[in-house]
Amino acid sequence: MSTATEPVDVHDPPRVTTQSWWQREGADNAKRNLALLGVMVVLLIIGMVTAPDIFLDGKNLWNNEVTVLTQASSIGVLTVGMTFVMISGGIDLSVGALLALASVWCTTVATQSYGAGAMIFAAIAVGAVAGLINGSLIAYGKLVPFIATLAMMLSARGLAQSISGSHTQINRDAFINGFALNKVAGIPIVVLIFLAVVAVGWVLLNRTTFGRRTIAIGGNAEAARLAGINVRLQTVALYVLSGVCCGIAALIVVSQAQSGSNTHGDLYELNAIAAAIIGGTALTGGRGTIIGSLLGVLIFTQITNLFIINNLQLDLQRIINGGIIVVAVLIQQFRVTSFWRKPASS
Amino acid sequence: MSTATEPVDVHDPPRVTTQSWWQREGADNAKRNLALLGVMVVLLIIGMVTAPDIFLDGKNLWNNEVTVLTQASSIGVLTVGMTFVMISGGIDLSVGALLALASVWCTTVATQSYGAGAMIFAAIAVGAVAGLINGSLIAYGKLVPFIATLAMMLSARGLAQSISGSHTQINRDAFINGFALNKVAGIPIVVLIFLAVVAVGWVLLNRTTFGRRTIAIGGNAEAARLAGINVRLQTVALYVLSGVCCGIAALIVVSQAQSGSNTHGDLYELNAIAAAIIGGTALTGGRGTIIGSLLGVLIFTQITNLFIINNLQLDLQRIINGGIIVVAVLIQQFRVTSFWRKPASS
Amino acid sequence: MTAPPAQPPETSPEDVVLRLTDVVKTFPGVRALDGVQLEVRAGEVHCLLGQNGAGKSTLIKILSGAHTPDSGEILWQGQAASFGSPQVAMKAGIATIYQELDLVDGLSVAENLYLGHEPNSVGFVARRQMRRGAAAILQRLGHPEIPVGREVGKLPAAAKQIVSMGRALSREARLLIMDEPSAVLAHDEVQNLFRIVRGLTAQGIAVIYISHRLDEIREIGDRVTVLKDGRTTAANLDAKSTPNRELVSRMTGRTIEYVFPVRPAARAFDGEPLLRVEGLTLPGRFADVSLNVHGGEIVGITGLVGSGRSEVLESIYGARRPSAGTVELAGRRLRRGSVNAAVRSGIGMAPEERKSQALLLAEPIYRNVTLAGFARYARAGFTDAGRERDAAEEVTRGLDLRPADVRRPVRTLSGGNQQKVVVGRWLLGETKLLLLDEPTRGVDVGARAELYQVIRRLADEGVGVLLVSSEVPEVLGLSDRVLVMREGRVVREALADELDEDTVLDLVMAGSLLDGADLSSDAVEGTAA
Amino acid sequence: TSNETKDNPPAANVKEGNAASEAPGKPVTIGFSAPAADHGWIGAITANAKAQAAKFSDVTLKAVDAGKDAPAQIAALETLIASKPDAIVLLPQDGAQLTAIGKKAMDAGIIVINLDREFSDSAASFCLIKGDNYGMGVAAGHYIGEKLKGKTDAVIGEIPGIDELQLTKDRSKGFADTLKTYGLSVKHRVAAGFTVQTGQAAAANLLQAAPKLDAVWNHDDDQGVGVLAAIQQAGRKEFFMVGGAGSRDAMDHIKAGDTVLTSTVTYPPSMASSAIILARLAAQGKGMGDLVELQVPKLIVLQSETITKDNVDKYLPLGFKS
Ligand SMILES: Nc1ncnc2c1ncn2[C@@H]1O[C@H](COP(=O)(O)OP(=O)(O)OP(=O)(O)O)[C@@H](O)[C@H]1O
Ligand SMILES: Nc1ncnc2c1ncn2[C@@H]1O[C@H](COP(=O)(O)OP(=O)(O)OP(=O)(O)O)[C@@H](O)[C@H]1O
Ligand SMILES: [Mg+2]
Ligand SMILES: [Mg+2]
Repeated sequence: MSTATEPVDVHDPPRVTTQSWWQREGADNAKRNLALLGVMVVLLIIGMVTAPDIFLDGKNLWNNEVTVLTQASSIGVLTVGMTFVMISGGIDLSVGALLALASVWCTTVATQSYGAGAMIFAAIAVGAVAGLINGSLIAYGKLVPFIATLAMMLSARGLAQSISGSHTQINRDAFINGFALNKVAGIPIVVLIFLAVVAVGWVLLNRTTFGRRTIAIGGNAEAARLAGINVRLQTVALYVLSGVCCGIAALIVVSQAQSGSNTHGDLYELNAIAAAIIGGTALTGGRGTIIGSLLGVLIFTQITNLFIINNLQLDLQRIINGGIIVVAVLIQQFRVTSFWRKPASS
Repeated sequence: MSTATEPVDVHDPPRVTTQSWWQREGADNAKRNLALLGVMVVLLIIGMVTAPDIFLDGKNLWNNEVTVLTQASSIGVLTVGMTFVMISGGIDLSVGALLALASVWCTTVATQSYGAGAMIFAAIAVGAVAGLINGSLIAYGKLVPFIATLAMMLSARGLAQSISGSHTQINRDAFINGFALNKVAGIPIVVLIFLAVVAVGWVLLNRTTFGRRTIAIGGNAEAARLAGINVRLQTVALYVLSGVCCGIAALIVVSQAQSGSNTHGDLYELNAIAAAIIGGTALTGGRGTIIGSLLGVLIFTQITNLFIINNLQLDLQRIINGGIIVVAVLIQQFRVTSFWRKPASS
Repeated sequence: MTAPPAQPPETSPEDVVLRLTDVVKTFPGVRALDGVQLEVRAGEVHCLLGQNGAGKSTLIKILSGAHTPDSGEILWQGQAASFGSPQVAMKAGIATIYQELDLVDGLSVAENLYLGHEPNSVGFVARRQMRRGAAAILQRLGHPEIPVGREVGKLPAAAKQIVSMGRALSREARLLIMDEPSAVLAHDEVQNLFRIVRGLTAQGIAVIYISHRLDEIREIGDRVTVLKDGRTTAANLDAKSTPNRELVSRMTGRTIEYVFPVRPAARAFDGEPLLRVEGLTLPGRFADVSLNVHGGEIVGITGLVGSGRSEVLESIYGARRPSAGTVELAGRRLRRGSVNAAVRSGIGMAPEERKSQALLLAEPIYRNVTLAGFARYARAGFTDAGRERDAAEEVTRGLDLRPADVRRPVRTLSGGNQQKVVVGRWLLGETKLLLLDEPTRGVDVGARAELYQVIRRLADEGVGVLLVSSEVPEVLGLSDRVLVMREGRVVREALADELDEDTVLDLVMAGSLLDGADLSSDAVEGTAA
Repeated sequence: TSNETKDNPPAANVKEGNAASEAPGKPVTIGFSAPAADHGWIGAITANAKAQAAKFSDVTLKAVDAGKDAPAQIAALETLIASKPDAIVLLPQDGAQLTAIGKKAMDAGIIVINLDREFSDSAASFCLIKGDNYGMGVAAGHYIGEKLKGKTDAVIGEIPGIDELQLTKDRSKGFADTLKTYGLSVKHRVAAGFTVQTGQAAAANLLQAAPKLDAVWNHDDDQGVGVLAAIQQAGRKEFFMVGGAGSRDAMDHIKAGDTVLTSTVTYPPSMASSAIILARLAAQGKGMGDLVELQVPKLIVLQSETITKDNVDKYLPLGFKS
């Protein structure tokens, strides 16, 4: 083989190629979220056509959308935690059960007797500890996340049942109940909590090393490890985060249902996962946004709200729901030029 | 540049250390399945200790294990289909709902009036068509399997509900009911159907080009595509296969419950997925065995059976169940030398 | 075999920063390292040579904390050290560029450069600082045109390699390890890389450099350590003066030269071409490419990385859907954008990126080799594992695959051996036209010679071959006819005899890495199957 | 095309009016919410409410499906309350969890008729009409106790629905308390989840655990379809079974005497029809014609009756379709 030609350094000065806005950093995500916003608008338009009395009257519309946000708040908080876990390539099937367990734990007579502070602490601590167990089983016990959190889901529901004796535990703490009853600036406190969690989640994911490392683990765990990231510790932290979200969601549900119960949060895990995926989070990890998940949750809640307002029968609701989900994702998909993605089923 | 010069001398024997049988191809799977068998044996021993009257009496034990197999048969058939889908890197959340839809469709008065043949055809056709829709949405619509089949799950349950009007449709066809009532060689026909599906599944996965394509797609869809495998067609075929399994499982359930109902198969998707994962199928695709899935299903059913025989309370059942799942997977894991696997959450 | 006495070049023995003694590492069924000795001095470029599977990557993974050795001693800056995890090694001042790209596709270039040590204040990423730092690093690497905010997943392979290098440079390292960094780089990029390496060694930083290209080692290396079958067979040879023959014989235990098979001189290929491509266009990638290949002819395409060669191959193969143009095989027009149609009519392609495009890592070797042809060994849909294994064994023996047991999972093979599996897939027969994209990437000199002969033999049997390679001598030496591409266009077509390396480099050199890449184009066509 | 039974299908349980209170009054809007009709009994509740409302020319019914859990039902009710109906008939997913929303409706001036599952605060409803879960257990206990009197080693099985529900606890307590007076107790107990299929699975396992049985009480005739199938599949005949709720299918079997099911204790879904009647009266400010009071009563608890072969004909028209 021959040797080099000349000492090469003929690089032009950096050529600023013209980039459209959507080609810039994060443009994909922005496009996706815009499409979701489009779906949301379509739903509102459907509302205007089918129930003009509610959707065309400013005050009613405001009230209705506040109701939607209120209904979305507990599942929305769970979805924020779920988004982190899913971006890291994991999954947390235990969120609904942890919500139930935390709600039961924080509404036992004993806990209630110590007041709101103790209840808040109990709910969040239960979530955090359960998350710690999930995370440890996955990071150190090397269990698949699906199985570890499935086991947690079963155990947590069982424990909730055994603590409550399957009774609904009335919450008599006025402060906690006030989250659902009281409003600030016309917005119920539960909604404010929800939005606060979303905001914190956004900052955490996009602006901190914690968030960047979460993406790294999900995108390429081996690369993350070789880059010196403590993958295990990060994994544990992520499930703790999800657990804490369960605790917060439990407080929201307790204030809304004015009770703790082992039946709370039934199937919320599925809804949270579905909302995150609709919002653009990849089940395989490495990709996802908080805003997308938020929109995913709102779309689901808005659909249910439309159904109820239009007095649709449950069977019809379900059939249509399936169709809407497919359409929503398809709309989103055709917005994103997708040539680099693997084809089908991958 | 010239051609090779001297005659090539013999290489030293490569430093391949001796391989025990368990290091050979497929040995991983064999070890895994052996460990699962171990778990099964442990469960039987627990049975012997806690319920000696049943587990130490030959005839009672036989009867009991036949019951376990009977109980496992519908979910077992679903799990075979699910295993294929999961090995290809997909997931099918609609299996429980498709079972319900097929059960309802094949037990309408109209269908029943045409006799057993029509019922069998109806059940399988419903499953196959739904599978075709699932597969097409995924392969050609490029929907994520999770979302496509979630939508199908909602729609299928809704449709089942609307067809049956939420009523239980009694099955009066003696031939179909006979699957659960009659035995051949002491084994109920439903169990024989189940075992036949397992056998066909095993051959299909391990001995046919169909199975090879499935594994290839799950291992690396892009590589499969570039090797000339029709990834989309195969994907569609896989979901149809899963749908057909739903149809067969529906017939089993109809004969067992002597009725079709939109509530049949509730949460079966979760159980089938969990059984497949416990059995060693990877959620990320490319890995899995039919025998493992079979053992996974049997372990779950055996656990429930033990609980009921020991008259355990539901809350305790759930708590313990979570623990057992974790232990079962851990046992299995420590059998497989696993240092080359990616760490955690990957 | 033991090392001949070292001939210390300009550095003195006190400068030894790293010394390995008797390092052993065993994987199930394979002793990857079987007593390795290595001595690296400050400010030198120490080259590691060895056949595919000799243990080079394993050795550097031990140094970087990715693997822990079974036994042996590591002296780092005079003190016994053990690198239990990548963090420890990095703290100690060892930075590594791995053989397989280790980037996170979903993160931006800047985030990848600083992954694991992001500039931050109380956990909040200092984004401006990071972007500025990243831009500075890329500037230093001579690639200011790579946008620091771009997602890495959307960069071409060569740009990824540069980011990978930048990541290692973003750390304050005393020792920089590079595992085949030049495998995805074209000629000018390699020069650029060497310039950077020289800058580092001038600061007293030690570099371990792995490559299968002997000329590179001559150019940049100071001393060479040779590994064979996990053992050090020669240590501290002088990189400039040791003859090729000796290096190769130390590596392989036999004597061969780095060669190309004889091209049957003055072959005239007229008559109907086997492959006829007319006006093929993929907007933003390449335009109006016309070419043909006759049965028995080897046609090489060369050009800069990013000039669109891979895309041309992929479009012919149907893996991408071109916007215009036709592909005809033996007079029959192929359906646009259908791999199935291509494969059915007898085209095979060994793609460029083995891990993501070609291999089922968890599956055994033989199943990877027969991936495109297992149906041929099947009867009525039932596969025949025995026949598949036999066929795979025959092919891999011809390529000197190590270890030779075809039932091993591909995952456990070394990089070069994985490449042999990828190429081997299409040597099974029944292929009329073979598209080879960088077929020798990471393949050692010995196996390379064998691979060349296999390709030539196929051609002699009447198979048409279209070959893409960044190594100009390879293209010139192996092909009958050569096409030179630049910025998505064919700029020259000639018989290989009529060209020499300098002419080709002149033709190619008119632009830099990303000229042809056209990162701004939005008219990108989707892949289609 | 659903599966009708051969003989005359059970109609909804509605009351054709003749009392003075039935005379048309001012038009009223009644909201109605019950859990998703995934179960025969619940289905009958919704069907009855709709059918009864249709009988009145002065009633507009706004039925909202309540989804799968309490929060979903709360959401539905929020929407319903906003449309300001005169009255709401509410079968809650969970009495305690829906109490707050009941109160909210009452505060908004809407008459709330609490159907079956009781609020934790009586101020949250205008009137409560419910079945007698404890009484159901008592009735089943008496029937079994009488038949097995003196046989203290008798093996009794119990197949409840969903253990978490208060109604299950009440039923089981009534059953256990009553059996105790006969010196009997429950040996085997498996919850069957209120669906046919889970009924079949639970019963199959229970029969396995108890090689010999004397009597079984199955809380729910819907899941009973599956329970009977399991019994038939196991080929067991040595015991008798008591059902619960009173479905048409169960009554047919009792009448025919072709299964081990010899009796069922009622928990009538006709209460939904009565609730609509009560809601209409209350909204129009009327009392019940046959009573002296000018207001409808605050609490109505329905009897649980025991249906056997002897009296099954009387009840057949009330049997609901599972
Ligand atoms: N994870 C693993 N499990 C089992 N065997 C392995 C593993 N990794 C490497 N090996 C084996 O160890 C030996 C050395 O591999 P290594 O990757 O170090 O080779 P290399 O010298 O880097 O070759 P190349 O030039 O092809 O990159 C090979 O025989 C390989 O098959
Ligand atoms: N997934 C992708 N996203 C964005 N751009 C891409 C993508 N794939 C390829 N490109 C663009 O296409 C150009 C040509 O690709 P490629 O690197 O394959 O060229 P090549 O001539 O085949 O070089 P080589 O084969 O040596 O890498 C790249 O420079 C890159 O800009
Ligand atoms: Mg290597
Ligand atoms: Mg390329």
